[in-house]
Amino acid sequence: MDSALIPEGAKRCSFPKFAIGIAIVSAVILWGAVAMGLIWWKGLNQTNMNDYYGFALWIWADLAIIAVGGGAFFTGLLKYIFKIDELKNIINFAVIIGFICYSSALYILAIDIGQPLRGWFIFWHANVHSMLTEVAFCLSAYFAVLTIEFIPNILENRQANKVPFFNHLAHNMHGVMAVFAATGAFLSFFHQGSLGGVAGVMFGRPFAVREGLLIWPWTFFLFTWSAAAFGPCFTLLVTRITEAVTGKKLVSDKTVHLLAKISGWMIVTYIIAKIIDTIYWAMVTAPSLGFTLSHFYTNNSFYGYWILITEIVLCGVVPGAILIMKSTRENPKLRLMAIILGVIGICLNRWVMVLQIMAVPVMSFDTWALYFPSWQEIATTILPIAYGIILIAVAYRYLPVFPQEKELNSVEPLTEAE
Amino acid sequence: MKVDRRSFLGLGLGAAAGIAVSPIGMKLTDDSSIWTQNWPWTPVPVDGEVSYENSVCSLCPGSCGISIRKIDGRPVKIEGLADYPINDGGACLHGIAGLQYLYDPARVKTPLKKNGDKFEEISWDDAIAYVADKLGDIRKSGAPEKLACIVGKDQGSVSGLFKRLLKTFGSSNFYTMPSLESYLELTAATLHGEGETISFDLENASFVLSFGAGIIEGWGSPVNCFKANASRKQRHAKLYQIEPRLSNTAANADKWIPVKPGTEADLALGICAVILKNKLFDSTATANFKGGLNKFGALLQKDYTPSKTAEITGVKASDIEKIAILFAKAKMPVAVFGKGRGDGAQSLKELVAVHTLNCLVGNINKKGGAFVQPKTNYLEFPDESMDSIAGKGFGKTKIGPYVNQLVERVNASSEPVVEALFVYNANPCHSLHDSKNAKQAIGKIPFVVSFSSFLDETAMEADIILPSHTFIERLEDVPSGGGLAKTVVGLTKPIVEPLFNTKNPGDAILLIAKALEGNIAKSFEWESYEECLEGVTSGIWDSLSEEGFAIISEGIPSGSAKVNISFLAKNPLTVQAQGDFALTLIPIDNMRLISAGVAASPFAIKTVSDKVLMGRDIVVEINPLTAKGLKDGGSATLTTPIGTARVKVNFDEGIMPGVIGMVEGLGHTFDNKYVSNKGINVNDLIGPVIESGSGLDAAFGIKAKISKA
Amino acid sequence: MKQENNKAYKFGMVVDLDKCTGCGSCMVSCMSENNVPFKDDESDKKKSITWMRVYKLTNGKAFPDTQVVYMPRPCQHCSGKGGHGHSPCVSVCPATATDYGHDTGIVSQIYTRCFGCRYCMGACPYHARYFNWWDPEWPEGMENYLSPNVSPRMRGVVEKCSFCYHRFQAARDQAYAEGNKDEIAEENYQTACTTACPAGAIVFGDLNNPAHQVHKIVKPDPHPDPRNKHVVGKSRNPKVFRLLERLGTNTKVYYLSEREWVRKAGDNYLDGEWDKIKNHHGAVISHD
Amino acid sequence: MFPFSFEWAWDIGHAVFFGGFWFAISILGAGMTFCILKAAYDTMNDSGESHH
Repeated sequence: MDSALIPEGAKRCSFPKFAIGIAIVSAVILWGAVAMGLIWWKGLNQTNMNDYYGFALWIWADLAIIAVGGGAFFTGLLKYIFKIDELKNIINFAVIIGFICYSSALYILAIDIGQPLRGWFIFWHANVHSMLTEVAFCLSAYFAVLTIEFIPNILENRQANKVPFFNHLAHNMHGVMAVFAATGAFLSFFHQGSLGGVAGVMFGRPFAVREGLLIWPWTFFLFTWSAAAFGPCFTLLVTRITEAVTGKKLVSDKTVHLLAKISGWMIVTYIIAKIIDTIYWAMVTAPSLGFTLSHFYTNNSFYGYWILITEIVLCGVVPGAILIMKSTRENPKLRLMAIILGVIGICLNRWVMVLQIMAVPVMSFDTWALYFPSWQEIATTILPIAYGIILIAVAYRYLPVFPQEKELNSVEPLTEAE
Repeated sequence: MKVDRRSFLGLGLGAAAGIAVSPIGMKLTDDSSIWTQNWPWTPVPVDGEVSYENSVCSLCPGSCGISIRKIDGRPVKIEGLADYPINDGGACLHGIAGLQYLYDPARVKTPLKKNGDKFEEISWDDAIAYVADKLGDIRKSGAPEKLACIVGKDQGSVSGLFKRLLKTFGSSNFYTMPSLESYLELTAATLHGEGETISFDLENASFVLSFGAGIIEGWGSPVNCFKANASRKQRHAKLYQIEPRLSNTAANADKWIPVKPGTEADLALGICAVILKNKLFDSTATANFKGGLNKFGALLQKDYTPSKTAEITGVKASDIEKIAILFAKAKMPVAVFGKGRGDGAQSLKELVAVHTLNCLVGNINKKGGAFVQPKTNYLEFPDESMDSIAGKGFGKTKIGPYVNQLVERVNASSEPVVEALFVYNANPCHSLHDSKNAKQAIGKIPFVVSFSSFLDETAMEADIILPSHTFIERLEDVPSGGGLAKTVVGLTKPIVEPLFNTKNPGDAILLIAKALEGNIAKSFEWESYEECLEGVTSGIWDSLSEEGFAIISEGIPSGSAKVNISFLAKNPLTVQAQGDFALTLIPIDNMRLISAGVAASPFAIKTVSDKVLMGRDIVVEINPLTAKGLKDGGSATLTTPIGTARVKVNFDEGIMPGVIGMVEGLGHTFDNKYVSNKGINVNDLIGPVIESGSGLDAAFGIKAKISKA
Repeated sequence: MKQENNKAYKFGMVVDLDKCTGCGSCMVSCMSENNVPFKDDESDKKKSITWMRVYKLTNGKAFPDTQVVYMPRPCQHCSGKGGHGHSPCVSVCPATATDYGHDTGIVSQIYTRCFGCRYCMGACPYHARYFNWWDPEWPEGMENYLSPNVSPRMRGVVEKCSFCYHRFQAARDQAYAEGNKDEIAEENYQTACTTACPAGAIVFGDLNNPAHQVHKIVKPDPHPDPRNKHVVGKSRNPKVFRLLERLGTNTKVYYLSEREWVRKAGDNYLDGEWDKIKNHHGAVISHD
Repeated sequence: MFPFSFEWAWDIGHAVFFGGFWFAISILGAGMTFCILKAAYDTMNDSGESHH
């Protein structure tokens, strides 16, 4: 019934089947929406946050999805600026994923602040010395870029494309996309970095604070670099999942290997920097403030050394190693494991840089504070995932997201599952 | 078809663009944020002209001078009154939070009459008529002594009026709740003779030996004590604190001497023994001793040698000797008694033993010592007119010496020993030991009249409530008390028009007396309480009304004091804790809570540590050594011979092994969600133990056991 | 960012922990002065608004050697590294809702500007900042005691101690009225906690004014700490210390104690560090 | 954010920050305007052709 909208020659499941899938996921969205309503109506007392945990699950989710959404700007940078043409096969999808991540981030910020209706004060009364201000400006500006990058793909929908104006618009936008991509890269560099800066500048928090370059603490650069390094992992992971769900090959191995390789080298370089930073912090920064490393990791079983080792070695060094070596990289199972570990690693890093900072006592007579989110927090944090699934499903069904889809699936005429 | 879609899309985009560029969005955004800055449900205090009024706080015996800041006549802040002879600017948290009592949700807004088990509002006229009618019947029945009265303290003109009403009615059954004031008088009476009282010159003492007196826990005149204690640093004066737990006073002291609960008296006698043995006493002072000093000395050398005392008290023999020498040799030593706030259960043996130290080292009526002088009375009531019934009834002996005996007798006897009871400025159903027992007694009395401002535990047992103004709304003379080295009478003034249909308790009494007619009415021939007050305080009224206070006595009293040691020479027994469990539960006086009288305010409760109150659970202190099988912060079941309670435990190295500490002043049950139904009332777990010889409830604690819940 | 007036106050506080009794008067005086709300359950101290909070410190020793001291903790009014006004919270607030008064040294909070991101709370190691998780509510009639000098806060914003800034404004107006523009008398500007303290443990005044009590006790060092260039205004009184001084927050609330373990508890030290510095602690190679 | 919102200051911090921001915004704006205008122009052109 919606066949007129489905890209030419592409095979998609029946509309009822599609509709049912969407309905199921929508139930999750509804759950999240209820929680969201409660939070807006009754206020943040609906959460388990407290005066020790001003930043909690939501801020972590924000940092994490922006980090994994970094695949969009980085792939764009490679494709349009460094002219790595091979990546045209995955750039559309990278953009869609980025769009989902950033729109989700904005939505989470909107429920996280105590006075949502005053949210625009961050722009109007901007304090340019605050990392958060930089985040807000660059993040929203970059979201505009993502929207712009997404539009042509939408206009390529079979029906939309019939409209000459849209047709031309899409064409022209492709023409100047390099400019947009460059701007996006510029903005991303700053807001990804500023998110790191948010922690790094807290000189009242020895667990977070870092020395740095000019006004930028080392975490600034580490966050940008890690987003560029692990973002592609997430792009590849979502691609892999989509392929699994649709039962189709959507991106050629050549492209995947290339992106995985780049990601691998980024991870390796990042993790070296991260290790140096950690050692310097543990040996110089923290001790100069009267703290030993053990103070941060030995009070309770949750925030133990394991978290540090897991983040850096298991979810950093290991995936990096797997992805830079041709043999392991081109082994589908190992590669999948590496990108999963990578995604976990970046999320764990963001968790530590938000929640462990709040948990560690600073005054000698203060106590550790542990926290577990309320169901409202969890529901609102899961909502974006459901929303992402729906957007991807719709995009995949009606838009020519994967240029290689036809050629990769021309051989076997099968009915695929969605 | 195609055209349609195209035009449709065009239209849609056009509309979207149109709205986007129009100022509507901006306007709405701006308006919405302005709305959040002026939410109608967030109050906006009205501004106005600022004025200040002085008064006196009567929440506790401290009687501090207060200054009330008002905006257009609306009181907004209570602060300590600078240069006031008692507190000179300082104030305690309860006084500062005083305005919360004015607007307390549990206030009684108009006279209430019990009908079945719920209260009904009635007019003052009906209420007074009703009370007079009931009392009239009792009087006609020829047993006027069956009217009893319990007041918070036996000081000031309002208590005086209650007392006068009882006397002219024909009853001597006038009782006061235990208070430091009464203990001071009893101790003085025992050692120095009737009519005397004791006070302590803490501001000048160079060595304070405190037997558990919570000098910064609300003991005596709290703010004055805070100041005296703080000045120690400049004066290089020392404070040694003797008690089973590291109270704030102990923590602030130069030395904390942990002692087994209830053995303070023995320790004091042990110290006396050392002083006598080593001839460290002041011979001119001991010349004033009679009643068998030698017998006393011999007794001490037999039963209270350092080693024996160490055995009993848990204080090292060497320390006992050290303390004795330090105390005796100090320039201006003073030994202070009255555990905690000094208004709880006390043993006369302990009070007398401690004060004997003062008598021995001869610091009586010396700078920095203990002052012994006649009770000051500034009130001059005209003679009552007594008729035969009054005379006969008043001649009958009291039911018992103290409230505890009253409660006992009422519960014991089958036919009512008390027909009617007045309760003013007291909450026996919460602050007496074994409060359930007290509640039962009050409930058993056929006709109970409460004069409370709040619907507290006792008021809820009453048959009729004649609500009083709070101290912010009323006129009253407020004499200082609690061992203060000087006597100051302050004047509490009405700062605001009464919020509700309440009266000054003084006026309520006048109305009742007039309604009772006859000799009673004749004894109350004042138009109003105000007129009465002016009359009975005529000696100091000018100073009261102009200065806001009058200093009755000040400085070091002249002359020495005779000391009659016979009470101790008879070697009275030391009171033991009830029960035979392994541990001892002791009440803790916490400055941020109130153990007697009104409950703590919402602000005060807010300041209470989560190591004392966690949610609805009371938290008890226990030494880790004693806490076998318990988890720090975990729940436990606490059992004593008279009750069981679910508590949370807090491992605290600052309490003696074998002792459990539970805070006083929680567990209120009236209708104020900010202060009620929090924790439990420690008096539900501790029963009275009557000391032979004094008749005092001397239960310093009770045996207890605790186990994982 | 330098907008320092020729006449700049630097208001600060020193608390004598040997005098403090932990009675709580300062907390309540602060609450009633500043229209701080209360809930039916305030026992969760991580959700309980107390601009002035009194901490209980112990020396960690076992019975009977245990010692306890109470430490009142208002907002520390940090002047930030080098004392340039970039306090941990001011420097991070995205909406300029909290600011450093270069003419007073007071860290302000604009409730109507704050949109509740809570970054400042994360940045403050003293937990001096509190969030309004709930709408403030008063029992019927009780809102009548609210003071017009301090606006009640709405749900969803951060609040904290202001050193009773409204009292500063009043004192300043009074000074103007009396014609001495740039001199506020010490006794004319005192915070609610200071005046309430029954033990007289709190002293408040202008750290820039040698005539003021607080200056006499603290003797702030006019030069940066040679051992840590970020630290300024270090006390030259060996008995005086600040909370977490090593972080370079440069608080203007000082603490005084004769007890060494208390002074040590004010900051974090590696093994052995304290013994090296404790003796010339504060009394650094005293300049001038 | 704008010279007329009162936190605005003509100092380095603001210059750098808002300089960068408005620069990026104007690029995006210009880019989109160009694309839309050109698309409109092209549309008109090929519709013109179809008439012939």
